[in-house]
Amino acid sequence: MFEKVLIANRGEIALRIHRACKEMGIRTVAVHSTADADAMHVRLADESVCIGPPRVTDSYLNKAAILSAATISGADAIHPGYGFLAENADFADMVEEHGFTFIGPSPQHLRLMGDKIKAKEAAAAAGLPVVPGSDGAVTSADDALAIAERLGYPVIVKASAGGGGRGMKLAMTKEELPGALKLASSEALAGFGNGEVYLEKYLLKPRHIEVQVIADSYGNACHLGERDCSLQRRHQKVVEEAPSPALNAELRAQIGKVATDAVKALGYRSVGTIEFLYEDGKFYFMEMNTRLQVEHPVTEMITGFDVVRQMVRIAAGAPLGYQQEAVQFRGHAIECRINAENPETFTPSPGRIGDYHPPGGLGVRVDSALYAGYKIPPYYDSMIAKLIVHGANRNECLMRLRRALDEYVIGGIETTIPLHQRLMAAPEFINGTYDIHWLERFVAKDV
Amino acid sequence: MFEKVLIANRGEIALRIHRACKEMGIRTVAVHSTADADAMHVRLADESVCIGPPRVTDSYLNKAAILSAATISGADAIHPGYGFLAENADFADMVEEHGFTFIGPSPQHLRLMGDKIKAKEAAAAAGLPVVPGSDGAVTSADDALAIAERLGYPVIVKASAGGGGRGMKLAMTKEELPGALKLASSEALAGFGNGEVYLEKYLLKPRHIEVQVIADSYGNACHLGERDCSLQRRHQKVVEEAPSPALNAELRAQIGKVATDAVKALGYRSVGTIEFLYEDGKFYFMEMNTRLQVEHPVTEMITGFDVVRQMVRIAAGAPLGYQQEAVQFRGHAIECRINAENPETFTPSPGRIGDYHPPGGLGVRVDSALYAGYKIPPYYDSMIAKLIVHGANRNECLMRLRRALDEYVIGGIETTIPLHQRLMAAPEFINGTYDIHWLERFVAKDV
Amino acid sequence: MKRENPTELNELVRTLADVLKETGLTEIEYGAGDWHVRVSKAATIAGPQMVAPASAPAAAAPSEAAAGELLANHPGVVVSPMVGIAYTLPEPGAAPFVQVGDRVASGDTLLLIEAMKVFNPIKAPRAGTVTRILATNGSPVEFGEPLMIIE
Amino acid sequence: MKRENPTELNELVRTLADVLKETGLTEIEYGAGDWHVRVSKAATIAGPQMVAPASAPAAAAPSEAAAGELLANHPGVVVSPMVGIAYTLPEPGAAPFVQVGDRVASGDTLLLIEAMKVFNPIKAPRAGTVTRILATNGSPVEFGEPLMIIE
Repeated sequence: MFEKVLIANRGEIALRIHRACKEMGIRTVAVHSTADADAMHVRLADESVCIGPPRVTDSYLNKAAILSAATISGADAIHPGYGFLAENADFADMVEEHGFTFIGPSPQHLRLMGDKIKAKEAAAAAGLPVVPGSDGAVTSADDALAIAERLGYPVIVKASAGGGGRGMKLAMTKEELPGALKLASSEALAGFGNGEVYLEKYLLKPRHIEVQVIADSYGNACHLGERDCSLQRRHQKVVEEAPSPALNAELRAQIGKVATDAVKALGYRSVGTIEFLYEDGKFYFMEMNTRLQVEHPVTEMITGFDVVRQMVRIAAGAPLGYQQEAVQFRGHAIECRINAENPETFTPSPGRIGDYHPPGGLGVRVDSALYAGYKIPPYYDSMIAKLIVHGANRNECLMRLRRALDEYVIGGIETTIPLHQRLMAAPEFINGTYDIHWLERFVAKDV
Repeated sequence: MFEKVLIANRGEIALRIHRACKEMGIRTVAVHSTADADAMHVRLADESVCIGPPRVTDSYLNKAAILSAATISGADAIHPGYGFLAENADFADMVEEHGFTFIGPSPQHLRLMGDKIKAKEAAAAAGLPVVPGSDGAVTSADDALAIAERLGYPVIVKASAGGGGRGMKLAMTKEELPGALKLASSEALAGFGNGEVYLEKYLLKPRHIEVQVIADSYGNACHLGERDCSLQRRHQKVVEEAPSPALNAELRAQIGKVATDAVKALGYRSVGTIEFLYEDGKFYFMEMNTRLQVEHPVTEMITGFDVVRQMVRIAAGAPLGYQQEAVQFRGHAIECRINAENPETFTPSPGRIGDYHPPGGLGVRVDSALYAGYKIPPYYDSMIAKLIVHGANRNECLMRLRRALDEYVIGGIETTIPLHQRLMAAPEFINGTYDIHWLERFVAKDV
Repeated sequence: MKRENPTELNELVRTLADVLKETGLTEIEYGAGDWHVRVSKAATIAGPQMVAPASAPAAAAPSEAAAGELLANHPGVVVSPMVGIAYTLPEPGAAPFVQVGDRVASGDTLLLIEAMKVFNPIKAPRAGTVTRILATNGSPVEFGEPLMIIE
Repeated sequence: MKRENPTELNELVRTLADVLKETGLTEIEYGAGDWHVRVSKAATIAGPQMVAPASAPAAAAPSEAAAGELLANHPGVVVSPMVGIAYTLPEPGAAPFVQVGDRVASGDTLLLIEAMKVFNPIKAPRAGTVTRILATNGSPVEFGEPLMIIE
């Protein structure tokens, strides 16, 4: 096992990884920008290294600085968390070249799944059901129109190098397609330095359902069930739950097996998430996230598995040591992502935390790097806390979540707690009948 | 189900009950002394009633004030928590007479188990193994010597009306017995107004193992496994864990069945705890606690059952609705009771909380009514928080507990967190080889 | 400064307020150990503020509580010695025990509080004039709740 | 300052208020141990803020950090532009690049920082006299860590 792990991230996920390491008897090294000198992960880590100024390109994305920090601190391995360099294959290569272990998948898998077109081909080859679309990049409007005719409208134009909703344009009719193509391509060029785009059939009322997979270096793989992440705003997940209210046991076992078989076929190592759109009983592969997810705690709550611990074990060369039958699901879990934002306008609200009092008691988990008096820097992501609640069933979980939201005090700034309180009272959420478009309408007060 | 429950308690347990009620859609009424006007349970409750001055006899033990509070607030039921009036049969009678539901066992069972001699007789009749001892009260030194000869030394003299270690005296030899008898009897008379004492065989290195039972009004009963509460100081539990490191699956199932059968034979209703001494593979009934226990969360963590919710359901007349097979144990849980005391001298340390930051993350639960700026009144129990940690196995649980203790910040006062940190590093605790005397020696630095 | 000493606190707040005025500041916060004082002067909210230290995990009703505390500290206040229902009339339709402006002698019954089906007479602790009746006939009262002011 | 001394407090607040005015700050918070003072002035958000971290969930090393900050704020400080290993000698056994008391010209190499197996020369940003060398040969340095003071 590793002696010392460098955590190349910040905020709640740096703290999450720190906790897993401490619980495995591993020493931790925090790296941080000058803006994060007072951050919780820095305060709690065994050692810390300042790696640069607030700008992420000069600090959390600064590969050389992070590797130098690993060298001077004598770390064995680097955990990239999520975001930043987590899915950067070049970084993973460099980490290995410098003699450290990258706690994650192989650089080849990062590279493969980072290319949306190749990823889709690989997924299809590995037996995953995919959304019907163009076979590769679309270069002309004529090609696009022909392909769209075959798929049926609406269709969506996506950037090959894209992610997080950027470089995506919808065409409801053939009249809209040429414009959407052009706009998506130029956005992609500006945003990712690569204007390549492709076409996909657009599902009207799909859910976002993803399967958590885990595989070791010896070909053993399991799935840890699915998460329903359909509650999104601007392609950012807001609430996640497991199990999905839309699946029954049969569908769950079926998609779980399909995902696990694909992971084995791909020769994938580490934890990962296969994201699907789900509509009318059918799954369509969207992408594979080759990293720890923000929403991994809901899976932990219903399986009892410590996903981060498993990830570290696998990176250290340990075999899974269990089979699919060992994974048992118990109860229901929901995660609310709490952002430092106005709950109606979503304007960011950085600043100093006044009172801070997280909820406690049975079935309540808070993953947050906040503390009273902490000053949220304005440079980074606005997600400041995750409230994860477990209950014996979905209704108990919902009731517990409501009381936990009512107990949560984050003073001094605006947060999205009131949005979550409204959400937990919305009939569509209570009934579990939402799709990926519902939240946008809800925040726009259309529902 | 009840519409409104009055919580006749304070501190963390009042908050625990409030949370269970809110999660069941039940409105809550907090009662409080003038010293607790700012307490968390008062702040969070739907309604609150001040019932008296700080002295517990005038407030939390003031039956008339609590019943008046229930009347003026229009509550349906009263949850007594633990301590205070929880095992007071007269109070339970009054509650029912005034038309409220007492959330607990019947007054008859409270009365039976409140009398240590009758309780032991009833337990033996219900099939529970008991510590060999005198058949009832011992009145003369000659009787005592004869009985002790039969039991074998050491023997212990206990007050019939006693509890919490008061009125208990050990006699290692026959020379010590007459003095112990006299002392115990006069202490009992002074402390409980009843000088009656009895004799029991004294076990040299027993563990305290208790079985959580649950029964409805229709004769259905289950056990929720055992808790090992051997870590005690001055007969007060300090750390509890489940399952016990001393039992194997066979012993667990055996004592669980014995306890469940006894509960059925007694016609008991509500949750309860049957406490045993355990030595050399044998159990000896000590007493039955006819209430919610402080340490119920460790059972909740390994079974997934919400014990307080079950207790409320049963009081409202609901049947259990499940059988023993539905109770499945998962992983390991440990609870640390954190007191506002100097961790070496155990001098109470009331005062105002400065910084307050409870630990978070996977498997960590905090049950506490503390908050930053809260002033701990000097009138009540020094237990201010319970840290409960769950892990996939005992080792993972221990590692997690260590990191959680390291994260816990309670400023402004002294707490026993450092004692728990020392405990978690002690080989006897790590190996699980402790008995009920070990902690006394540990705090005296003899081990 | 002892935090329990209101005279010194008063002085401190006044001093800080003067400083605030002279310097044109909008806020001064000062704390030591388990207490602190913050004075602030905003465009709308004028005057010094004395703030109790300051963490509130739940939404309380501070203004209401503050009003209650003011009355509770009134030198002539009579507070409820028990939880129960207050009755200002001896029986329905009868004249009230006392009315605002009445002079009462020590020991005169001011009102009844029903607790556990027993009507407990609440007597005047001293002679004086009833200047305010806070209890309403038939309303619940808590322990320590101000019932009446006799000056 | 003794926290109980109102005269000193008065002075402190006035001093901070002057500082606030002169520097154009909007807020100064000042604390030590279990007390703190904050003065603020509502205006547009301008200027840097000096803030004492109020709440510390973990044991940090505030005094060390404070000392580092003092050096970091020294007008003549040269800080590390990267994470790496500092070398004050061009090669083992050689004479150091600079010594205390040396006069340096702008652009003179002060030391090397090895990062990613590359030795990066750190050059004097201005002419002056080396008054203090904080980096130790062969020791790791963080981003922003004070290396040397040139006055």
